[in-house]
Amino acid sequence: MTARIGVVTFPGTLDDRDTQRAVRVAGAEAVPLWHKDKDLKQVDAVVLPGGFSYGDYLRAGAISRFSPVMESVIEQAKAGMPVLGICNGFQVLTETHLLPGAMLRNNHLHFICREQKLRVESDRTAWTADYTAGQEISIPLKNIDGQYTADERTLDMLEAEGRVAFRYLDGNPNGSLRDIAGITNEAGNVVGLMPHPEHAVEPLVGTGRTDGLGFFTSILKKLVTA
Amino acid sequence: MTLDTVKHAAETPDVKLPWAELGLKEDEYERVREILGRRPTGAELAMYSVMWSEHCSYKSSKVHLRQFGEKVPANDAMLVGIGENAGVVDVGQGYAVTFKVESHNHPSYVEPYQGAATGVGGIVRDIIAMGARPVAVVDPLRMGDAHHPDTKRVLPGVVAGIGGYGNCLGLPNIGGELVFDACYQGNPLVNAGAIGVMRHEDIHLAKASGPGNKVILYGARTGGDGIGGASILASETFDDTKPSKRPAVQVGDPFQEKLLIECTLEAFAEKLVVGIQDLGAAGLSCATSELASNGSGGMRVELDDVPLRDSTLTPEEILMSESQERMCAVVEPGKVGRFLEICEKWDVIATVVGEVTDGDRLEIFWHGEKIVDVDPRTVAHDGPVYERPYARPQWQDALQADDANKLARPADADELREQVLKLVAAPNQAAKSWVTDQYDRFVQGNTVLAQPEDSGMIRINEETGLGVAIATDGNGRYAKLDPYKGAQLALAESYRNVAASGAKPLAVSDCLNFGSPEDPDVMWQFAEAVRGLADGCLELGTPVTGGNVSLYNQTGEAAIHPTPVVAVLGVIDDVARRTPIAFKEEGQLLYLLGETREEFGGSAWSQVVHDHLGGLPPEVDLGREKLLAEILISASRDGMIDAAHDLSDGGLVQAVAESCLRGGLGARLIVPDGLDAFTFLFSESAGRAVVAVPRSEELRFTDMCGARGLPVTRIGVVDGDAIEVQGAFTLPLSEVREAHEGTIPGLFA
Amino acid sequence: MARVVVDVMLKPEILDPQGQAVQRALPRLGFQGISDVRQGKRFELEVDGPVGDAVLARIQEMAESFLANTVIEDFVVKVEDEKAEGEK
Amino acid sequence: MARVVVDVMLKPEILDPQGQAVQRALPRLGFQGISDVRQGKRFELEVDGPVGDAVLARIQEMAESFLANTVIEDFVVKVEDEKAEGEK
Ligand SMILES: Nc1ncnc2c1ncn2[C@@H]1O[C@H](COP(=O)(O)OP(=O)(O)O)[C@@H](O)[C@H]1O
Ligand SMILES: [Mg+2]
Repeated sequence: MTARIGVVTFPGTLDDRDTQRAVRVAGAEAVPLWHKDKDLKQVDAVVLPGGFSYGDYLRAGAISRFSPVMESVIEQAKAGMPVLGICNGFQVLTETHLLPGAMLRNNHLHFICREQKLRVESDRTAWTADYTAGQEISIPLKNIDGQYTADERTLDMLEAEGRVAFRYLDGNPNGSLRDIAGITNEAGNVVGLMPHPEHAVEPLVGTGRTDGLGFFTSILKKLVTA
Repeated sequence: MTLDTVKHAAETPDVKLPWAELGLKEDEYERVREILGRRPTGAELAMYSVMWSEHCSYKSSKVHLRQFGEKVPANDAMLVGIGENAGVVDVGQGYAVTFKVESHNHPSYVEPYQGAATGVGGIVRDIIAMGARPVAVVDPLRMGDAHHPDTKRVLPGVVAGIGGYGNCLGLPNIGGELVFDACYQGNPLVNAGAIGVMRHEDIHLAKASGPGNKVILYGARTGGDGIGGASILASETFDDTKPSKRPAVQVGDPFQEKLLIECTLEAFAEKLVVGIQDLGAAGLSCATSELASNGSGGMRVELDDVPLRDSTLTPEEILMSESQERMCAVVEPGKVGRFLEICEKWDVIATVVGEVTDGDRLEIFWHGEKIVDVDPRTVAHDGPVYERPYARPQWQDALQADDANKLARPADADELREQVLKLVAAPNQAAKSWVTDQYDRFVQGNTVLAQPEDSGMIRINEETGLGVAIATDGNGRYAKLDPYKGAQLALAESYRNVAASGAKPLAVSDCLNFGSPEDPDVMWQFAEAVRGLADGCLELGTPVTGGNVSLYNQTGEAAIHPTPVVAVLGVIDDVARRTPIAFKEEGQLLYLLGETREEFGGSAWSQVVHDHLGGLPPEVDLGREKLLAEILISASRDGMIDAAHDLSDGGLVQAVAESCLRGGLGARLIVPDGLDAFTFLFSESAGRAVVAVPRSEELRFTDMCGARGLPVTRIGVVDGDAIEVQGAFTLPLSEVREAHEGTIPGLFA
Repeated sequence: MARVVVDVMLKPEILDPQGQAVQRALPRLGFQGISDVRQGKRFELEVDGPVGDAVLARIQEMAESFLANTVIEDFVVKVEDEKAEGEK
Repeated sequence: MARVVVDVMLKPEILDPQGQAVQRALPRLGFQGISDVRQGKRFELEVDGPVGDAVLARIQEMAESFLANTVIEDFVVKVEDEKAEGEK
């Protein structure tokens, strides 16, 4: 038996096919989900992939958040289903308030695409169990609205509860507060991050590293052994 | 205001039309009257004037471009050649690839962000129109002086626009160029290329056949974009009171285009489309007349059914509007329902605006009246053809006589070292990552190589590893010294880049950027460049599959350097054997392939150190290029080399510096017998590459080169953290990096 | 037909990278004496029919839940006085 | 200290993809009766000292040459009446 992992496509989603590939490379079954469809097709987990849903025209993630599929995702996420938001997906998760904080334009105001070193701060989430806390990984980063912000109280709470899941290393690429690259909810089932693990699962393409594969093997193991 | 119907036009032969304001010459207007046997209606005049413009009709360049069709090399890869939206080549395993380069020069000067953005949008629609999924873009750019204040306005805007549009579309940017030269100051060149992939059976063409089939316009609503000319027509002749406030600049909507891609591909997959055309220059005028003239019958269009963004548009304006993100499909009546359903699924507005008829006329109606009744071929294909006069410029001899080989060379090793640093830090040779880091190169998850590699490479089949590579090049300085050779050097460099990364060069697309064709000097440059490129393609066996011409790139009397930008597409059977440029293993041996001569005409060294342009460009030996490519590909196939980098502007030292920085390792170089250090480092002789060979492969590799007759010289070893030229100087890599990587951010960040 | 304007600005305590970039550029362009710049968004909504209290309340709600992200942004809703326009 | 606001909007004849995206989303979110949405930028400038005609002229110039791209955008400069604020 393998796990069924849903990958949502909004209009303007770009990394849905890559994310499906990453899910397959890890050995799970990728199930395409459509934004207009409330039906989650009985998947065991959902990934909200990167891209520019609705062109990011109002604010990144602001319009997609109201889609029918998100109604179900929000409901299921609250009930404990693992959800991973990558880049635009992370932005959608903050817009829905499944994760706290918000994303601002990068402090240098440019789109930035580069290989980015991160420290995995938490291995207690559904998506990071295959890493060890403190492990350094390197995966692509590519966005223009990637500056994570939240008020001090929220930041302190995230730190105190061990919910900062990833931190930028070797230089903060966009001004994110406390070098935060990704966070998790309290239960550890909902995780969002700006960099792109799905672009780092095969040695031949992208940066040539496979440091991102752990996200997908983590969830697969969790679901299969559950 | 009376509607200028066909009937009205026939009854009022003496009405004066603003043909001159619309850019037609008197004889061209007479020709229109002759074709129609009456005066044209305003709408007809609008159509003829845009379709017979230089941009759409190629009236100055056509007589020369014919050579690309005449000098076609025997190459069975070509599936669709010149004349369609983009050429298509067979890359094996049932896959076909389409690619093309286009210019958006002038709009990008006026409004850098939107001009460049809509340039990307336009070229991508050409690719979709062939039936392909776009998989990558490239952006060859030429800017004015790097230190000029206006360059600070134009370049950042252009880069943000290309990134803003391409990133949002989800197309990895895998290559391009950035060259600065004062000659481009008022005329920056923003060329954009795109590649698409499809199965052979999915190739689509721009033709409307099958009477009764429906013509569907889909995508963005039509607004008043880019119709300056038509507004004149509307206001001066037909309605003086109307304000002609029409935007000269188009704003792109990449999100809309992304939806357009997805819904078009879905319609293709369900085999719903008989013919398809994108709407670019000349908008509906172009789409309807081209679709109709390439098909079997005629076409009838109801202009009232075109969804508008601005309800005050006149029919002339609707026909000429260049609103972005629109496509036109021909669909059998029984499949229209499904086609519209797919558009709705993607929230794309789609409207049946006409149908294919069994006649041979293109008839367009407005408020029930016929306002266009033409033979579509006369609009789309029978435009004027000019034999513009051309002659070798009087200054050409003096320019060539001003020999760069006689320029003062570095007096000692210290000066040599200094000039090396100066060269790698010069804006044209400096690292371009400040630009390329603003482009997504990872999206779609198939990028094997991207900047700063020799070519961009994309995997197209995950199972077999089949991939394609693309490189674009064009050295305007060489072309200025000798446009025939300059064009061939552009071709050779692009070809060499593709081969250096391990792919087999297959076909060519080009974007020919020149000054005014009305200047015989420029026309000569153009004629020479086309002849050079056509001859070169014939010899290399790589056909020209399509391209674009951009003329009038000049301010007053001053034309840009002739700038033929050549894109070469290659195929690689398994991307696992691609050859990167990075020197990554200490102890690997460095070999120089090809011959080094004293060739400094048009070189980067002559520009950077002496601000000089004169003499002759490097010699071209396409036979040698072919051999070099074969060796590079064999070496990649048999695992004999771990890195390869082609030599071009800046010469050997530039290439070695780039490979060292990319891999994070230094190199110890020995000046070969018979060469002085200066020539060794800076000469720009063509047909060369540097490779890194694992020690275990040394014999096998040199034997292969020897057996095939390619000169091969051992020049050093990968080692340490400095670039050391024995007996001359040592440059710590950190110093090279600072010089090379600091320049562009220093100027533009 | 009436026009309602919704102005959305980052909250004062949130760093505004765009406004800062503008402010930093001003002295270079020769503009002195501007001590702070904030950049926000302006939405112009064309409303069918009259803008009564109920309509305004709806727009307020729309601004709160959609046009602004109240985690980081404040907003102001105004019915535009058509005559006050046109300074430019 | 005074506040000057510069509103920058795309010219009416220019396509506004952002405004369109918002408008198209509204019915899905249950908001009816909005026939058009345009999205632009709002700059709030804090000016040191009083805003006399000379200062306003400078800001006008700044808006024209820098804050707005007059090829595609129009702008309006307003001195803000502090008291009219604070509806929210
Ligand atoms: N420099 C060139 N070299 C080869 N083919 C060219 C060149 N310029 C134009 N063409 C070809 O002429 C045809 C018409 O070009 P164009 O009108 O630019 O096409 P489109 O409108 O689809 O962009 C195309 O097939 C194009 O590839
Ligand atoms: Mg076309």
